[in-house]
Amino acid sequence: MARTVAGSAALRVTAEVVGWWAVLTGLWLVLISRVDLLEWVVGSCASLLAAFGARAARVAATGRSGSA
Amino acid sequence: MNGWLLAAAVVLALGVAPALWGATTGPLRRRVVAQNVAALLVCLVMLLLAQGYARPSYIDLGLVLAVLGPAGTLVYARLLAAELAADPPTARVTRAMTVLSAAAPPLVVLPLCVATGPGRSLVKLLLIGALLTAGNTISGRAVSGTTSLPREAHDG
Amino acid sequence: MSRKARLWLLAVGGIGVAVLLACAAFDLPGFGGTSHPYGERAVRSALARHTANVISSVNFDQRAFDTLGEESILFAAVLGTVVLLRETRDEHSEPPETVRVDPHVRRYALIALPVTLLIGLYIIAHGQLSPGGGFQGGVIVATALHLLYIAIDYKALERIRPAAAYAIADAAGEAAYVLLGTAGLLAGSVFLANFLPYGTFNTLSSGGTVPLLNAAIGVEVAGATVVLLARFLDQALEIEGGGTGGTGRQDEEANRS
Amino acid sequence: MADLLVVLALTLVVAAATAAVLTRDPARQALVLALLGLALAVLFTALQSPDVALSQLAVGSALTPLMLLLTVRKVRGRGHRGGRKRGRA
Amino acid sequence: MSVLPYLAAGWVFLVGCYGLATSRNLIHAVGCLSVCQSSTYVLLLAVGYRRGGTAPVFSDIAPGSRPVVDPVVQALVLTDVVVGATVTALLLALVIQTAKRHGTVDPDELSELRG
Repeated sequence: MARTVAGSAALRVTAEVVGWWAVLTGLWLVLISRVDLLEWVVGSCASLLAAFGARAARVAATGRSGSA
Repeated sequence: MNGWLLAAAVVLALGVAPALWGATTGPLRRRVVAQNVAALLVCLVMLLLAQGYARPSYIDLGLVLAVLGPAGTLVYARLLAAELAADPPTARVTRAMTVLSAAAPPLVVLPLCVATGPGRSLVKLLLIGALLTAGNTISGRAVSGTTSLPREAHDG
Repeated sequence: MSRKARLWLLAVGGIGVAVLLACAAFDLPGFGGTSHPYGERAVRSALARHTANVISSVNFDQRAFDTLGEESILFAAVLGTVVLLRETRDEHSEPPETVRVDPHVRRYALIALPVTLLIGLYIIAHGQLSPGGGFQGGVIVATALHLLYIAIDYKALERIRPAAAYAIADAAGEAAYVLLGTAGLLAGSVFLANFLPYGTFNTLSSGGTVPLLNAAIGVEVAGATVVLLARFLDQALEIEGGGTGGTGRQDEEANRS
Repeated sequence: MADLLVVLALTLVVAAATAAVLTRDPARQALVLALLGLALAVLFTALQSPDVALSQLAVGSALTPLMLLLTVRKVRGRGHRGGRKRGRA
Repeated sequence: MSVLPYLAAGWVFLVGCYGLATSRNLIHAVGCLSVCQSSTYVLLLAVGYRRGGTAPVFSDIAPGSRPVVDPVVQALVLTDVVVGATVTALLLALVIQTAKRHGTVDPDELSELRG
């Protein structure tokens, strides 16, 4: 039982981070004026960083790591 | 005779100057609302100047101000909460504030979108308009709504 | 030296400075003139190094050593603030009060924080192309983190912001800048030389060391600003007591177990 | 037209600076300083220097007011109401 | 018009000095100091301006297609704005320290407290 609960919690965490990551990468591509490979790489790294920031902020704000 | 620069000058003279007057005189509640209005109008002026000078890279100024303007007003709402709670802005001022922050951005951003034509910068402009409208309605609510908090504790 | 005498002295001195400033103003070349010798040379050498934003090229390539000086001023100022605002022996800190905030404002903060963070990183990354750079982007990233305090409460910010980590980021930014400089030295030319290939114009990899120095400054400014605000927030919200002039010290000591 | 904008922005900066100096209360001065920052950003854009305007916006809109108001809160907390219980955070 | 920005910068500087000298609150004095600093930004950028010129940032225009203003003064002012904010923070930290040690932030009262 504990393993599935931990599994679903991990799933929810990755779902949230991946969700934020996709939205923020899209936002990055809107911000830049010219799209090339390096922009994609730097954009996805920055978006990943911001996605983890988003999750940490939500956990810090709500005090619980569960979904809000 | 560049129309966009003229529009920017008009917004500066008829919008930001009275906001400066409002922020230097009168009760504290009106000053905070005036600062919020000034941040909103200066962001719109930045977008107009970007189009007027034919320099798309100036839009980043509007982008940053659309995000940091409301944050600045929230700083006042948070740190002057005691004084603002004691003497909250009148309902009339609050309504005028919400109407302005809902009406002004589209009024400026839509003609700019028409002028820039379809493409990535159009999406960027719409994004800035959305950020600005959302940010200013929230900061307007935070400034005026400090007392009318829902009684139940804030949700998770 | 009564207050009135000081005002008179201020008036006389002020008028003197005003007259000198006016004379100097009328000797300066007219506003909007076309003679900018340094400007043309700076633009020419920036374009030679494939850096689109000439101001970043001036800051991080032609005058990189001055920017190292400014960065050290920033580092020293933050160091001074940390030392001044530390919690002294006769002070004690308590957890900050939780504040009830409008749920809409909370939701806005949780959405605006990652967006602002991303815009700050965008401004840093495109420092050598479009307007922006390490200094502006660093401040925006730091302000993004503090949306948690501004719109929610200080406890939330403390959970997400271990002050030690940002102090390390502050120092790491400064160290990275100096290391990049010495790398130029090791590459056989001058300290802080632009030894990397310049890449194609107006792309993210253009400008040689300019983007890397930009990133180093961005990390340093973001870390410095977070540490700075951490000290101010602790002082204003948590640390109580402390010496309030001579008399206050005894009773503070008394009730401090 | 560009000169008109420079003159307009200059008058805003001069008015905001004079107002910032004449506002004796630090909390209210922080507000006017924020407006001075906005006027400066418009002037820098009119003088064709977007990098400096961006720097002024980043620093002047949220960072400086936050520090000023935190200092006011710390000093005011000690100056007049030295009591334990202070206003909400 | 050819002198207006320089005179405006001079006026802002003098107003800042007046505020600094006659201030009765150290936090107000720090605010006036940042007003003085901003006058130097106005002067420097006014010196670098070229009528009809645009910003020397070539991410969206071709180099050499339009006259540009002077980038060197902009680089000077850019870093100065951020460093100025950090120095303001250091001054505010000193003000907090003074308030703790002497219980007051009025410069006139401070000058009477010896040690």
